[in-house]
Amino acid sequence: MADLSTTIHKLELKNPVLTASGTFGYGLEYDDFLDVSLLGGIVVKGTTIHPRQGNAYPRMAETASGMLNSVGLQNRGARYFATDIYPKLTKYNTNVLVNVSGSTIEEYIACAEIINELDHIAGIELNISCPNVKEGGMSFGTSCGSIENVVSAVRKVYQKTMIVKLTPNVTDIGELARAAEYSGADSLSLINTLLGMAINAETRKPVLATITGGLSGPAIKPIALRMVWEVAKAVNVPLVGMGGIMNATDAIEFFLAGASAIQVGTANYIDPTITLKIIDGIDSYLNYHKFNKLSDIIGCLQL
Amino acid sequence: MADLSTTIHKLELKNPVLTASGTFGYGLEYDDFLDVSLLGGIVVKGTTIHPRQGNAYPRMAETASGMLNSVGLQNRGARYFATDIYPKLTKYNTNVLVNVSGSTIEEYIACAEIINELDHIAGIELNISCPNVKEGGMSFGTSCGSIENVVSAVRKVYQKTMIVKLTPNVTDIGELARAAEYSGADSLSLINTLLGMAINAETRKPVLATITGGLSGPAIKPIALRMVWEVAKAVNVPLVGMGGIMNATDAIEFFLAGASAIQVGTANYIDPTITLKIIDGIDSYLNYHKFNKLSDIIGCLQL
Amino acid sequence: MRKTVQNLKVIENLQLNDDHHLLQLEVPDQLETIFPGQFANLLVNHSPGVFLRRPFSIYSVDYIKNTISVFIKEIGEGTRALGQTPVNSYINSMFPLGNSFTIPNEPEKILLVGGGSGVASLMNLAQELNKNLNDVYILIGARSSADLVELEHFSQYGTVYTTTEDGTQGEKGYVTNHSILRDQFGQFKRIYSCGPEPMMRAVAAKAKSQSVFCEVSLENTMACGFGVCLCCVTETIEGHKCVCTDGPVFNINQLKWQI
Amino acid sequence: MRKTVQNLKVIENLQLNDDHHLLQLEVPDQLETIFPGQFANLLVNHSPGVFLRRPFSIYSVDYIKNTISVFIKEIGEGTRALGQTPVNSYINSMFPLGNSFTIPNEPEKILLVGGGSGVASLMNLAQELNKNLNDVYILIGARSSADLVELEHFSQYGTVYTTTEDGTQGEKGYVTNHSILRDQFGQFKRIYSCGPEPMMRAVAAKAKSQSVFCEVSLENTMACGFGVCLCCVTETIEGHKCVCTDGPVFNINQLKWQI
Ligand SMILES: Cc1cc2nc3c(=O)[nH]c(=O)nc-3n(C[C@H](O)[C@H](O)[C@H](O)COP(=O)(O)OP(=O)(O)OC[C@H]3O[C@@H](n4cnc5c(N)ncnc54)[C@H](O)[C@@H]3O)c2cc1C
Ligand SMILES: Cc1cc2nc3c(=O)[nH]c(=O)nc-3n(C[C@H](O)[C@H](O)[C@H](O)COP(=O)(O)OP(=O)(O)OC[C@H]3O[C@@H](n4cnc5c(N)ncnc54)[C@H](O)[C@@H]3O)c2cc1C
Ligand SMILES: Cc1cc2nc3c(=O)[nH]c(=O)nc-3n(C[C@H](O)[C@H](O)[C@H](O)COP(=O)(O)O)c2cc1C
Ligand SMILES: Cc1cc2nc3c(=O)[nH]c(=O)nc-3n(C[C@H](O)[C@H](O)[C@H](O)COP(=O)(O)O)c2cc1C
Ligand code: FES
Ligand code: FES
Repeated sequence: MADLSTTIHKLELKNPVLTASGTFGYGLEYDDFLDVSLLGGIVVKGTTIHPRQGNAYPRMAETASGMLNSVGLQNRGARYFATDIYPKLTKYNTNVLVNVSGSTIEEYIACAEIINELDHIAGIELNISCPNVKEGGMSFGTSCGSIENVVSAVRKVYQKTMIVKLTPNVTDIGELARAAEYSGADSLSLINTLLGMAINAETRKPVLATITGGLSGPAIKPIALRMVWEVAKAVNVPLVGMGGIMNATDAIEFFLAGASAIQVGTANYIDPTITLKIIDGIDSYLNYHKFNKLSDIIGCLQL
Repeated sequence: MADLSTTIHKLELKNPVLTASGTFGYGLEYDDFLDVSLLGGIVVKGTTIHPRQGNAYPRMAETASGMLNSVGLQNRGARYFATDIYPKLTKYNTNVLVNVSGSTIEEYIACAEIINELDHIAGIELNISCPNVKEGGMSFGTSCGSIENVVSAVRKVYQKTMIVKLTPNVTDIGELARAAEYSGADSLSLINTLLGMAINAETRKPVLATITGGLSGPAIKPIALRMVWEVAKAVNVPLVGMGGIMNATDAIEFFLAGASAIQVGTANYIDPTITLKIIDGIDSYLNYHKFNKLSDIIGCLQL
Repeated sequence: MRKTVQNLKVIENLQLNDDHHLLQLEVPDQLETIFPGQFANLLVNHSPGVFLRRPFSIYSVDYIKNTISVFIKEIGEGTRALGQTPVNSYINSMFPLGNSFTIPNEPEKILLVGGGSGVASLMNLAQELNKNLNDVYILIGARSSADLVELEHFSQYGTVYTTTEDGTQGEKGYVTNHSILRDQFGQFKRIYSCGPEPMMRAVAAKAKSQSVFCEVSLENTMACGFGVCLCCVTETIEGHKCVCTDGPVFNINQLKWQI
Repeated sequence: MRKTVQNLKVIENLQLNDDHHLLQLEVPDQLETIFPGQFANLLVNHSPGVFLRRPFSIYSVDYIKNTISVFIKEIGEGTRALGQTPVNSYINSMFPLGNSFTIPNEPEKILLVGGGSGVASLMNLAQELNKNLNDVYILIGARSSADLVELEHFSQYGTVYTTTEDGTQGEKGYVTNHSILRDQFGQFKRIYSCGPEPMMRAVAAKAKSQSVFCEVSLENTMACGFGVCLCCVTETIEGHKCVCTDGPVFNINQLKWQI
């Protein structure tokens, strides 16, 4: 058994496998399938200060090796989370992080303040990259100025680990990563979904009610890997890589590109126990290649 | 038989199916497989003023529903093209376009000037979106200013149809499309490949000699469709859509999103006769849905 | 029973007609109660065009043989691949998922209305209702007589009526025009329906107008099937609800259908 | 013959050992001459992880039965799927592709050196050389005796020597250490080689040092197989050349190998 532990700023993870926001509910939905406490951590569903109904149905389109979604941050709001959901999560013996979103900087702040009060929440992932909401979301993540505004504002009210989640829908992700680091991010996670679209040729209508949606799954892995590698060169904070990870080999590729931990997203839908298989597979890889610890391969792509 | 004809500026195409640069050689390589003259047109390999050896091997990585390439515009130069290749292409009874690239604006101009002399070449596709060259290429296509410089400079020396090919590796493709239109593009084609990366976990090395490469194939279709739709809203010039088109249904989706013609790229590798099947399939679709002509569905996505 | 993911062995694959298959799947673990209306989410192997699982109602359960059956209508790459799974190979299955139809406490006179592959979720229901001594009537519509499959099976549990669009069997026309809905509707205490949405809406409108209890089973597109992706929502009087966990069965009074 | 894309029927699938298969494929159109060294690019169905075609040398040609054979070593998803193609199903094949080995005008004493799946491109060559009355010697290396397949077939066309890394058959060690390369190398007028690149480089170095004519068959990764993607290039004295059209066979003097 290799040493799989890793760190994201002050967070100690027993292993580098987290779950991606929006793909793992609150963990509870997986209790039938696996022991959530075995994971390095979970990032719960995107949370906003006010309850949100999300977008109209249909919200999903299958694509080649991937899927589009346009859920639009449906959630019952930070207060409901704190009173009704959070108490159920304290049973988990692992890091629980909350993905925080908002339409205005004030909303981000208000949401982060509520989460800041919850002892058992190890950190937040600041979602400035949701492509499925009309206001805020991704628009905060596509320019250095707006990144600086929202990240530094939340930094003031949130003391624990703050990961900033970047959008891939940009010309130069390295530059935006530097803006987030400079504004106080303890870590960066990437990538959120790529803006895409599906059309039903028979009905001649968009498949999604919102016309466009976010692309996830193995289709985007090459883009995600490239961006992790670019951002790793641009910043010094630890990175959490994701985008199309389906198995341990995919995860290893992200570590080599420079990620200190990874998140598994869409793959959870297809195999709800995939995270445990990935943890095992990473261990096998390290043993087979005679590495004692995960940190031996982080960022160790041989050029 | 429905009327499949379409126009791109002054170009009359008998059908909307073109082949994407870099995936159809000079057409000649396909003579064994199909009658190239049956196509709406072909766009030949990326051509530069000086011969280029391209990048080192390996130049290809297979990915989920796609592939990465880092060919890097290997070609024997515009003069060799004009003297040795061009004469063989005059046999084709269809539109032959040349994909023009360069490291500096002067190189673009010099290359376009040579092509401008070739009677049987119907137009050029200005490639400001190649992700696989160190200088020029995509860097011309990621800011409005540089697009304006290169497009307006080539416009001055090139009289026939000039299509400008956009890169998807940008934050706001609509804005860049407007810059190209404003600078004199007769048409826009999109998308070129998405910048991606592949890693071999066993060797812990990048798969490509250049580390990163361009992603093509069905994996990128949702992104391509979204961009065609966005650009269709932003400009008035006709669009040539591409990205992951594998069959007639995919092509129809691009027409609905707003493309007046489409290009087939990577699919040609898997089935060299695919373009003819796509032409037939478009005809069947129009007949089945009782449209008399292709133009009835261009941009007719029902919202 | 709690949700599981297991490899189930195909022990029978009955081709019912051109494009309908009935697969009997052997469950390695001891089955616990599966309720009528619940579904399974099946993994499709060897299909390059299929990325996500595909949901199918649990058509019937055999607790003695420890099997579940699914009824598959081939409409695309995924259903085609699953429908053609050879006997003795395995299908990775996530089940049981979703809620279930409400079974009355006392025997009642009940009408089931199904169309297309929607009939699949009614078989297990018919069986259960019959076991509880309800007086069950089953109305099934199809394009043509060739598409009316499993009628014998249904008739073990109730009285079967049919319609076909081409008139090749039963009454001619849509299921929603069947005379039983016109003439005898008032006699039914409950209506359960599953099939194309326009059909269910028509049935629901009828039920609502006569204040008859009515449950419908929805088939929204799903990514996960167990309540985490929030892609499968339907509008209810309490806001968006997931068809995969709050449904697939909804009382029509919960839905925001304009009927 | 000119390049074609056809569905070829698998009329025989011979499992040679754990992971090697020999597929005989029936060609509907009349075969014209296929030269030794040419290859086919095969489409893989039903494999979600495989997007592009997979190239395989044409192992042998039967102009009477109008078949070609391919020898498949399973190393990944594509080769596994192809190796397990059932008899009577079809494989969409693009062929013949690439150039070919140079056949001497007069009979000569010739050595073929193959390793791994590289032996596949040597069978058709051995047969052709034998037909032209050359004096053919075939040296084949493998990990272990179980991996040495088709030796009987080869021995119809020449004298076969073997090496295994574990010493279970022939001389122990790498093929490049075989005594024939040490003791009798000077006797050969030509060397043809196909196999792992380090092996071919060692053979090429030996040939170069003694100025013996030597051709090698390369296996670069390919996207198209017919000269349009420019992904498969190798460095030659005339710059980048495509392995799929200018090769797969190269005279070692053309290559920029540091040997
Ligand atoms: C809870 C539930 C229970 C179901 N039970 C059964 C069952 O018992 N038997 C059965 O045969 N089918 C059932 N279905 C439908 C079945 O899941 C779909 O037919 C299947 O997912 C289609 O997969 P495919 O790959 O063959 O088609 P695809 O290639 O994915 O789709 C083919 C075409 O059908 C359309 N389509 C796909 N799924 C749906 C859908 N759910 N509703 C409307 N249009 C759709 C697509 O838009 C496309 O145009 C059920 C669905 C749900 C949600
Ligand atoms: C001209 C030519 C002729 C060939 N002839 C034969 C033949 O007759 N018989 C035969 O069995 N094979 C032959 N090959 C090799 C064969 O094409 C590959 O084994 C096959 O493409 C692998 O596909 P896969 O999906 O099984 O493996 P993948 O899953 O694609 O790859 C598995 C692993 O093998 C590596 N790999 C894949 N292809 C190659 C390669 N060409 N060289 C080195 N490493 C590679 C990959 O990087 C990966 O690590 C030939 C290749 C070429 C180019
Ligand atoms: C249905 C769905 C919902 C998602 N919701 C969120 C969300 O609320 N917040 C967020 O930051 N990312 C969200 N994501 C993005 C994922 O967390 C992840 O960044 C993305 O899916 C890429 O990873 P993957 O390819 O492994 O799925 C969502 C993704 C999906 C598919
Ligand atoms: C191997 C390869 C080489 C390419 N070379 C060029 C090129 O020279 N010029 C260019 O504009 N685009 C080039 N492209 C991009 C294609 O023309 C096309 O924009 C892209 O592949 C997306 O379409 P597809 O998904 O249908 O392949 C190349 C693509 C591939 C795969
Ligand atoms: S399908 Fe994912 S929540 Fe219902
Ligand atoms: S494989 Fe495409 S040029 Fe050789």
